[in-house]
Amino acid sequence: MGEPNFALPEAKQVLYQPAGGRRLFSDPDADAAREYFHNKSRKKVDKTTTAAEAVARLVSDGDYLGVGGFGANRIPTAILHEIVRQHKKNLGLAGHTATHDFQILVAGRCVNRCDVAYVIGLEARGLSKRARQAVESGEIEITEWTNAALAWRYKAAAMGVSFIPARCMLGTDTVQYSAAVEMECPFTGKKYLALPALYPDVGVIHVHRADVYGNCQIDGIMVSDFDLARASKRLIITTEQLIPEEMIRRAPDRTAIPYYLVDAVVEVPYGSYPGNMAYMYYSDEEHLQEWLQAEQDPKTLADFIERNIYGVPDFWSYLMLNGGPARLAGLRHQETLLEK
Amino acid sequence: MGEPNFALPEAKQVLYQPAGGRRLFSDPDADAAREYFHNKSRKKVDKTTTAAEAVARLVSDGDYLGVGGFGANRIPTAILHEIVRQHKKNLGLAGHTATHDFQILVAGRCVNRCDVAYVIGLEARGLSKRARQAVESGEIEITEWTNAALAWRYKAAAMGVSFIPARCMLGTDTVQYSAAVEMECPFTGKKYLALPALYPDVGVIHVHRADVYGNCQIDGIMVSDFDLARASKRLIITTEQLIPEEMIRRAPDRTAIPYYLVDAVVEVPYGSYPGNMAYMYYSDEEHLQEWLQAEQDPKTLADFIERNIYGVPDFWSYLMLNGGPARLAGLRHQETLLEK
Amino acid sequence: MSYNRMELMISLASRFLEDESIVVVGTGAPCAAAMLAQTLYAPNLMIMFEAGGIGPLLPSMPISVGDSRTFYRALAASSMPEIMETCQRGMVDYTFLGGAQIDMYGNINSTMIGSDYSRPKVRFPGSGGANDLASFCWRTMMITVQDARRFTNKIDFITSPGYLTGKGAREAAGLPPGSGPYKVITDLGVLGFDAETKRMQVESIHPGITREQIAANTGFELLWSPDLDTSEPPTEQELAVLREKVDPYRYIIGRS
Amino acid sequence: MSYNRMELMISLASRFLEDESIVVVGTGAPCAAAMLAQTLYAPNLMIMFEAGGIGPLLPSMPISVGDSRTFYRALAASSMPEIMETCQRGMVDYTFLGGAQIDMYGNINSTMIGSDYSRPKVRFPGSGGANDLASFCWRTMMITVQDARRFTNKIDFITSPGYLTGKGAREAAGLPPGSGPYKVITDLGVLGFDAETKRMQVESIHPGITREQIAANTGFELLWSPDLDTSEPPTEQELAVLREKVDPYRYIIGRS
Repeated sequence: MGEPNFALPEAKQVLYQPAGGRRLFSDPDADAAREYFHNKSRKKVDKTTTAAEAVARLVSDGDYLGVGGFGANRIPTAILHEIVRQHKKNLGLAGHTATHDFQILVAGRCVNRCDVAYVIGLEARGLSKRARQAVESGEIEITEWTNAALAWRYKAAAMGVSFIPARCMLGTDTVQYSAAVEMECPFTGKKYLALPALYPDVGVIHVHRADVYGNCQIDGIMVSDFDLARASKRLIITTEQLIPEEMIRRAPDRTAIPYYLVDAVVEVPYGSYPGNMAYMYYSDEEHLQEWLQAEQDPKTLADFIERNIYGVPDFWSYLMLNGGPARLAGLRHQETLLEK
Repeated sequence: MGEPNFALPEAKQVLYQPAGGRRLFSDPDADAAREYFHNKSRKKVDKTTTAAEAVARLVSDGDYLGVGGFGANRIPTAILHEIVRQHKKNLGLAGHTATHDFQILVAGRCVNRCDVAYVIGLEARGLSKRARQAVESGEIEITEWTNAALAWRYKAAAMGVSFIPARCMLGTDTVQYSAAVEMECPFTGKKYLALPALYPDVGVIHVHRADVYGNCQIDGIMVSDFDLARASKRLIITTEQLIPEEMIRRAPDRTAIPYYLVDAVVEVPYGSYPGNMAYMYYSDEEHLQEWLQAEQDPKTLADFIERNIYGVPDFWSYLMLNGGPARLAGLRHQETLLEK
Repeated sequence: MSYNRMELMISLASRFLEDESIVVVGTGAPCAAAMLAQTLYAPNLMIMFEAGGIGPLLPSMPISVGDSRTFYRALAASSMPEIMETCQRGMVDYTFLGGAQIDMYGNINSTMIGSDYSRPKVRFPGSGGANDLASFCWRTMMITVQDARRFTNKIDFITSPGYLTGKGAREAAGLPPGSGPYKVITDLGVLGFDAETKRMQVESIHPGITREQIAANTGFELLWSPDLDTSEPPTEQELAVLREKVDPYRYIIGRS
Repeated sequence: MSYNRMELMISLASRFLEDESIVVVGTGAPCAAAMLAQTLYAPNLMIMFEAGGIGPLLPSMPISVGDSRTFYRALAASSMPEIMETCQRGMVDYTFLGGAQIDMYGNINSTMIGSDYSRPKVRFPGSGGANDLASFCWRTMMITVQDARRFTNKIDFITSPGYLTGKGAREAAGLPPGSGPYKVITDLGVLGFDAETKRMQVESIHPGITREQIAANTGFELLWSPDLDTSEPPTEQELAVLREKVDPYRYIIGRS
């Protein structure tokens, strides 16, 4: 086999063409983010706190939010409820398959803008009437993306660059309602889409295990949380269980999120309920259907949210209200296939 | 906190300026790679074979090689020796901290071009006289990069895009002797360096455990092997141990390399020797010093390579030649701190 | 043996999946078709889910493409970027999409109905991973009921790319060459795409369905394959596997 | 208590590392300085190695930045991209570089000696991760012996960026603002960089060393800090920790 030769490109003028006219909801500038990260504390201290304190301290009206997991799988429900309970307003959201998480936040009217890949639907469960109404009415301003585009926008931020090239969205209306830019590859001259880095003001991720400093282990799929954790300016962790640092040090290649990224650690057993938590408990489909049903009428929804969120002091009360230990045991057995 | 607004860029002409005049040794085109991957077999079959057969079948003269691990840590020594033993010629190499691996290949005069981040040196062990001579004499053509640049060039290929932006190398002579292109961010207008995707013809990676299909587990640091495995058109795996598929399925989040990337699996206990294998055995510093000493004179080097590579039929014979079980036991105890 | 239209569509879809290939599926009918294919035709068909599941031994129908069933005893539990990058790299052979509208070039709408984007008559979830999969995977398939509202060239929003405006349009737009729509399996027939024009073309008509019915239920002019065929109905074996193994609770096959 | 120049340089370097900061180090003196700092001054100094080690409990001096000591009982065993991206993102405060030549703006050569790139008099390993770390980390430090050949403006190859041609040059080149050379610790003194001109400036002179000696061992004109000081020699405590804990086999401190 001969040895191929690949000519270097000549210097050339190329066109950067905005492909979509929609609004960019967050600053992609890597230098602005570097300034923030420069001043971010690297203190390795006990960061355990309550959901109420974490949300009060770390989430402000107008912030842009990135939520970990995948819709109704490994989601930080306790923090989402607390954001509603504290009446946070005008939040931006990355709609990277945001299903039950989106449903919770719109029930509280907390969101006014959203980078949408997938919202409104709950996958095979059906559509959220309230979420659909919030988007159709214009209550929430939308810019269109895709799951890969949002995943890569997180990745660009995690890498510390302000953009990243991709080959999706091209040629469709999706790109025309995005904020992406068409460009070309400096080496091949082929058309690419430039995606802007996405640095959320606040990231919220639920994990299987964390120590008090915020070193985290996640079992099963990571979805986009590896990059979300690194892209987020502030990061709130909820964990099924607090573990000693010693357990982190015994398996360092299992550390998905190191402590210096983390601003708060909240221990929340069953913290993904009514969502699924891999290897621990399955999603509570009855409760999710109850929620979808309650949305059929604004009054019943208001009562439902009053009862499940505003009316309870914390997440544990919400668990007790919806079946408590017996129900949770059933979900554990479903997850481990002891029950179908 | 108010809600910021980030104006979209206008359409504009920008300049792509080649920052370095050196040669690109591999094709960055993502479509050419897609065509290759389109035709790559997805057969889930027993891929176990010998180092000799794997090299004979999968490595051709002129191929571009990517070697896993980090210089003298978790390196696929058996395959490197076999490439020398089979007198492969005119290979390209990614010099992504290539230390003992580079030393082996230049001893066999197998390499004629190299993307250099770090070669010649063996870190704290000193410099390889033979490697230095091979580079100084022009025997090996060089293009300059950095460790991050080569890691990201693998990542671009693994992502399936022909380039990726970075902020290193700028302003230095390193970039002037590279094949990178200066460009600007479509969103911030700031200067970035575009790195071309690096798709090796052949990747070679040593792992802790693999099943016969090529599903692999790696303990400790990954270095750049996650992306190298995905960027490589053909992939040879050597493994300390073959394990049943069942063990892969019991811990799917530990699978670093899935079978469909892999073309050959070779079981090679102590396969990183004389390099370090995390949690198993430490590097054989005496043997590495012996090698560096042998290089002081071409004749002694020729004898050394004759004895250790050409003169032995396989890797096991090489291990026996250099102390065998007793030596390996010592290295195991060093690694586990039973001996200092 | 009697069967319903969902059982028919799933059985037909399963026959198009070659062994030793890789498919990314969602929940529902596509997942059922892939599971059926694995059981009868393609034992080494590798199933991926966009949230990260790779090669699971599916114990039951997942309700989410990210739930724990999608990586139950899997070969790998990875991530969204890993799956999407594997697709963009060119390693994924098939995918299945759904949608509210599809036009004669296989462009799909799963975003909105209406003429004003900012005030849609009906808003749908959006692309999710659909646009990505339609852009990257070699062969895109669709399982859907067929009617003139759904099969229309007056598509309100192109969420995911088919052949866009015809031959060469994907490449001109910057999408990877050689990829695109492959089969559309409906309750009336199986439709492919003409190699020259990239327009939708009827390849087989289901038993008991007439050519006129298909035309009447399509909002644009269809091409007809020169070797137009009658669809092979589900075999007893296919129905047995579907009903007993793949979907015993009739989550999907109970829908029609 | 007597000490050698290596012990002096390592002790001085260790005092510049603030607690609760993050440093990427290589093997040798920088690693020793970081370990010394952890023991005496900065218990929560977080050490990273470019191949992926994060926060290890170093049992001994690593011989490679990728060997298993670099992630022994670590907080994370990650990857090269993870470390480099953490640096590029702006999370890493300090790094240490070595080199064959350094100029008055702190630009470093670790690639080659000679005037013809294609036929170098002497070829060195090259950047490795040095250029990356010098580009991304907030404060770059160097531990080196000082002589006029090494400290020269006739630098044959700029491998890693210092302040390039002076104030604003890094930013103009596209490098992240606010980063750059911080301290150069030699066997003669401690050198910093003037805020205005970004030129190398002597901040302290080691005991027994004269201003003339430093000038004579520098190939370019040095600036002298207005509050020029005498370096504080290693304390007994520093020497004890260095000799008994950090480097008992004198791998590094035995070199001078």
